[in-house]
Amino acid sequence: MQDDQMTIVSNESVARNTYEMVLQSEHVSQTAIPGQFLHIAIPNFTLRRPLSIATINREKETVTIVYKVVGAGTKQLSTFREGVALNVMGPNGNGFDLEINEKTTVLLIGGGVGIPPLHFLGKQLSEKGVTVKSILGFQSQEDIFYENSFKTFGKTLIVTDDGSYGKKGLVTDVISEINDFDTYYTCGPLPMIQAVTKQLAHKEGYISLEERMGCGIGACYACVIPTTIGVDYRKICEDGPVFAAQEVKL
Amino acid sequence: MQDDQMTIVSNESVARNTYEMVLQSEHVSQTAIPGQFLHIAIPNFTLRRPLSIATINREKETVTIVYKVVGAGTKQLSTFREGVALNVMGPNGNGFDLEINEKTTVLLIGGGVGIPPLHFLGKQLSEKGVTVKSILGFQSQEDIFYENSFKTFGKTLIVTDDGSYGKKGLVTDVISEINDFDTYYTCGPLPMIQAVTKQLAHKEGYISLEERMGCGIGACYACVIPTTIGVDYRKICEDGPVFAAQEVKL
Amino acid sequence: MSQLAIDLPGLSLKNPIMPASGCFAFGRQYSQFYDLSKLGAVIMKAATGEERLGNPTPRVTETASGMLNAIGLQNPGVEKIVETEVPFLKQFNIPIIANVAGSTVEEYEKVAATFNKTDDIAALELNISCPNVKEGGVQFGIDPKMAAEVTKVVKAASKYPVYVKLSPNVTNIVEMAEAVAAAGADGLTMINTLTGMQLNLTTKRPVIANLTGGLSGPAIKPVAIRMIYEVSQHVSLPIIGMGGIQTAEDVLEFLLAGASAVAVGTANFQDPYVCPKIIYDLPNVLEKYGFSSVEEAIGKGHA
Amino acid sequence: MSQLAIDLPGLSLKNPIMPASGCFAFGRQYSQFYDLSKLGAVIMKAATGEERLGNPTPRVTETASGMLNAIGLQNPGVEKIVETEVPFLKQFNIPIIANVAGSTVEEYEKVAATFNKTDDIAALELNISCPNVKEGGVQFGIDPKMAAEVTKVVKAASKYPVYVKLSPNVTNIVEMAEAVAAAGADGLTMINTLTGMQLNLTTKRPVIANLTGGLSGPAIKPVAIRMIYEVSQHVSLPIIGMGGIQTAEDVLEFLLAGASAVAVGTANFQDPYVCPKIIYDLPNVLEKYGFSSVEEAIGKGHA
Ligand SMILES: Cc1cc2nc3c(=O)[nH]c(=O)nc-3n(C[C@H](O)[C@H](O)[C@H](O)COP(=O)(O)OP(=O)(O)OC[C@H]3O[C@@H](n4cnc5c(N)ncnc54)[C@H](O)[C@@H]3O)c2cc1C
Ligand SMILES: Cc1cc2nc3c(=O)[nH]c(=O)nc-3n(C[C@H](O)[C@H](O)[C@H](O)COP(=O)(O)OP(=O)(O)OC[C@H]3O[C@@H](n4cnc5c(N)ncnc54)[C@H](O)[C@@H]3O)c2cc1C
Ligand SMILES: Cc1cc2nc3c(=O)[nH]c(=O)nc-3n(C[C@H](O)[C@H](O)[C@H](O)COP(=O)(O)O)c2cc1C
Ligand SMILES: Cc1cc2nc3c(=O)[nH]c(=O)nc-3n(C[C@H](O)[C@H](O)[C@H](O)COP(=O)(O)O)c2cc1C
Ligand code: FES
Ligand code: FES
Repeated sequence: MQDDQMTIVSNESVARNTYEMVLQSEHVSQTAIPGQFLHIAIPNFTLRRPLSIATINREKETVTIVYKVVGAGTKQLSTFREGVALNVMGPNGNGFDLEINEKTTVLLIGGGVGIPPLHFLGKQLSEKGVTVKSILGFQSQEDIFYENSFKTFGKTLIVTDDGSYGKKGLVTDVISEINDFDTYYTCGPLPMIQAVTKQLAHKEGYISLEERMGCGIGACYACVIPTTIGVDYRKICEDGPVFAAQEVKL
Repeated sequence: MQDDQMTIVSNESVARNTYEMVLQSEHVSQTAIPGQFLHIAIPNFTLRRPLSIATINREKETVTIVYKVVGAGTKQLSTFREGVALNVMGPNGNGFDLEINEKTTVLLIGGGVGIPPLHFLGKQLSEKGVTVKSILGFQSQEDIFYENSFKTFGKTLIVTDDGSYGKKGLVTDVISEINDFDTYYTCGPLPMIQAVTKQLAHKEGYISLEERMGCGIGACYACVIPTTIGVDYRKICEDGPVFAAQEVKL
Repeated sequence: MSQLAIDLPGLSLKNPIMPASGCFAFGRQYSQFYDLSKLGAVIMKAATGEERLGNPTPRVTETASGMLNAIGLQNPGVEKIVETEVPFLKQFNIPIIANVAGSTVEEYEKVAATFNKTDDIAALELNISCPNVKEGGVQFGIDPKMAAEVTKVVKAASKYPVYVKLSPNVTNIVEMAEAVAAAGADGLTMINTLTGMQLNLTTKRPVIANLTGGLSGPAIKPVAIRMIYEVSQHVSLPIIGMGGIQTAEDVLEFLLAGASAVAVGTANFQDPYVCPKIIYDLPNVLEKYGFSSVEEAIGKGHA
Repeated sequence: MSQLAIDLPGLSLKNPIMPASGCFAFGRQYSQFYDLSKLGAVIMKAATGEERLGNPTPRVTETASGMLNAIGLQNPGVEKIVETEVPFLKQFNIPIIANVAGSTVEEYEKVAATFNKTDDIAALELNISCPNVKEGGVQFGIDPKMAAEVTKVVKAASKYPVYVKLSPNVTNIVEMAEAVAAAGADGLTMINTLTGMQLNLTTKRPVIANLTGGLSGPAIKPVAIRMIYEVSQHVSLPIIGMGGIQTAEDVLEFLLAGASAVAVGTANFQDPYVCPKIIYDLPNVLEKYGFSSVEEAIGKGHA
């Protein structure tokens, strides 16, 4: 983890209110693992914004994030053009465990802007030879991004809330269509993660969580979540954002 | 007076830490008189910055200011490039009385960034046929701006604090070199204005003052100055910034 | 009742937006920018018994997301305000609220009584919280007994409903609110400024000539929201909220916290059109967050 | 003495910069970014008698030039801090200040006494001002009698100098300072956070699960400067100042106001290197404004 000035290589809309930003960073591009996030300082905002790493390019030394404009900070972020330098900390957090046997089949279940970390994961796992299947949920057709990229990893089902593309419904409605997988990884809105972990309680699974953050490195105790066993807690920024599905109380 | 979005036409360094900014404004370019100022909103700063009008161009519909970087606001202003739109109120304040007989000789006495309003005044008076002489004081050679422009109005003496250009000394040291004038106009640091009005107590004169401002239009009572006669006050933003030399207590 | 309208003691507001006292003088300057009849109401600059020239300058300075001011209640005196300012504002046909200040209970009483001479105002805002005058003023705002005393006297002297303006510079804002409520206040306005200071590194002295000044602007909004939330849970008086409002979203936050209307101060200096802009935006913001009227949103943020 | 050094009760500081309590945990995370031995000192996260898990989340939110937090004193308990955190920090060879919290006088006493077990800390910071815990905590910070009482007990229980951390949420900060000074405090730290609230327009509930939170950051700097200025005129105890510090210029403003050293909180979240950067810049800033040392600047802003 370092804190550096990173120059924006590109910052473009990839879906409704959703942007893909590519940043120059030797350090992050060489060291990041899927599930880790960047902690981005935006001028004139007190707190940094945590955004998951969507992919890295070791040769070009870049790191990519995909973010949705939901408030003033992400709105400001969307206005920055190529060449602007931002203060960015990263890679933060633990990331997914990549010690996976290549004979394994994994299922990625992502919703909305929970999809970027799964994209990075899917890319690395499929490069390793792991069989990757994906279920991606969006509100509507206009919100879809990275569909083709996920398809290169393996079978990919898309669902939309309004049925404007793929099946109409929730990601949990189509899990049954993919019955042969060993491990699942999920990230997205909390109700989705709750539903997924409940439905797949018998499976080995990993979740990636969000919480409002202060420091982003474990020093302020802003982002804690209680553990399921014992009277204990985890810090999402430092011990997470990735947890085993049954490790923390959702 | 209006409050408008004005687009920056140019913003360039004209002397050490000193910038000339040209803004597009139909309204100000058609209505402003010398001595009036713009009240400029700078994003992320609570208060607007008052800056004197240094000249207008009726044909091109532009207004020009010259400002020195002295703090965070003017520093931020200096970073804006051509095409950026700023929220600008103007023209504010009363301005100089221009009902001057063209047989009059006027002396302009300016110090540092007190010079811009006198530049606008000198230009209009000389265009009217009034004889304009000027004394301009700067810290050092590197700080000098608008010398040539003032020379087109008439005789111009330059003094510098360190003697690096023109005479070494204060504007008051060279007033005696210009003995034939009817009225003087002065703007600059308060100690300079105090010294000038004291030395020229027997002459008709006008001063332009600065004070920290809130509203800039007379509504908040931030920028008052007591009058010399009676228990009364003037608002610099609304009743000024131009006053007769003996009208207010300096 | 229309979507934006709200009725408070003495104040029939067509919308809940009014400029805050001291940030709008008596309206003349802002009337160059827009028709003041668009406003829900207007709160005039503080009135004292006699003309006051206020504090020495500098009187204002900028801070992070805020500003400090120490104007010192400069005003032409209550008589002149009644004679020349109220008639000017009357033409806009909106409720006029007179901000009443003083150094002694007697002065407050006199100012309140003098406003009885006109029938053209709608309510008094009792300013017991101005931190920027040496004598009196602030004392009334931090001691519940004195606050109650001056409220009682002004209520007795005035024919108008009295809104008491609370100072945030207290340990227990609920106690203050309860004291003035018990003394007969018809409503509350809150918050006035937080006392602050800035030092000039070059002169090595406080920037504000008065040494301290009142902090206003978005910096204090969380304190305002907290105090309004707390007070509205304990006191049933209507509250006119203020402190850092810049947008219609901010207005809704104040309504949810428990305010029935709001005043906009510092933001006028940044954007002279801020009040009409907020009034224009408010219907959309209410709708976006699921409210059919201002009335419906009041106090809805209580957990 | 060197330009930046300053001696305070129990604290021999090579420079006046230290991270503020609760914004730096026990240093481990920031030690990934720089060598903590650069710091003047370090103030640890609050310690309570037993482990505390703190408040529900969300615990933080952003405000204009500031943030709200309601962590709720989460910490592993004083025993564990003495056993595992103090030894970690010891390696950096800088004075360690232990922040002492509790719900009852007895708990404060126990925590203070437990810190006697180690010889590796330099002073206690008595946190009587945490606004984010339901029982106790804040009461001690707003009532001068209770503040004096807990100060006396902790002084008696501890072998270390005691700095009392004052809450700004009071009507009369000087009275609080005088009360703890009379009770034997060796120094003051100020200010803790201002109590504030933010409402979420979508959920129509306070953003912070605890409802209210403590406001920190540049937004509160004018309040901090004012209070330090006032207190330093009435109480001769040394003051460690805090509240919105981001730059070496801010540090000088606190010194001029009357602080002898400063703590940096929220700014660490924006820039993990902020403390070493300030330490690096401070000599130039002192020189620029005509001071040959930190010592020389203290209290020089008094008119
Ligand atoms: C580990 C992690 C990874 C994330 N990855 C992504 C991603 O890849 N793409 C993406 O679009 N979003 C992601 N988010 C959510 C993203 O951080 C928020 O959408 C963003 O901070 C909102 O900022 P804002 O100023 O636009 O919104 P505002 O609502 O104005 O923000 C106000 C404050 O709340 C915080 N906040 C608001 N929403 C969230 C949230 N969901 N989680 C955490 N803090 C929040 C902000 O950081 C800020 O401090 C991630 C969050 C976490 C914790
Ligand atoms: C009527 C008028 C006309 C002016 N014309 C010019 C001009 O043509 N060129 C020029 O360079 N400067 C001019 N000034 C001064 C200019 O307004 C300040 O230099 C500028 O506001 C400083 O802003 P800052 O953020 O860089 O400084 P900071 O010191 O960071 O500003 C902090 C606050 O103090 C105020 N302030 C600081 N210095 C002054 C000052 N001298 N006068 C008024 N407010 C001040 C700022 O507006 C701001 O609110 C004029 C001032 C007035 C009142
Ligand atoms: C320059 C200025 C002058 C003020 N004068 C008064 C006043 O005369 N009477 C009063 O009750 N409040 C006065 N106030 C306080 C405001 O009415 C308001 O309570 C406060 O500024 C918070 O609102 P804001 O953040 O929107 O400015 C003044 C505020 C400012 C900034
Ligand atoms: C996230 C957070 C946690 C804090 N925890 C504590 C604490 O445990 N004990 C304490 O005395 N102060 C605590 N504080 C207050 C700070 O130490 C400091 O007094 C305050 O934040 C003002 O300084 P700042 O504006 O530089 O942050 C905390 C502040 C923040 C922002
Ligand atoms: S954000 Fe500070 S501990 Fe996680
Ligand atoms: S700046 Fe408001 S009256 Fe002059």
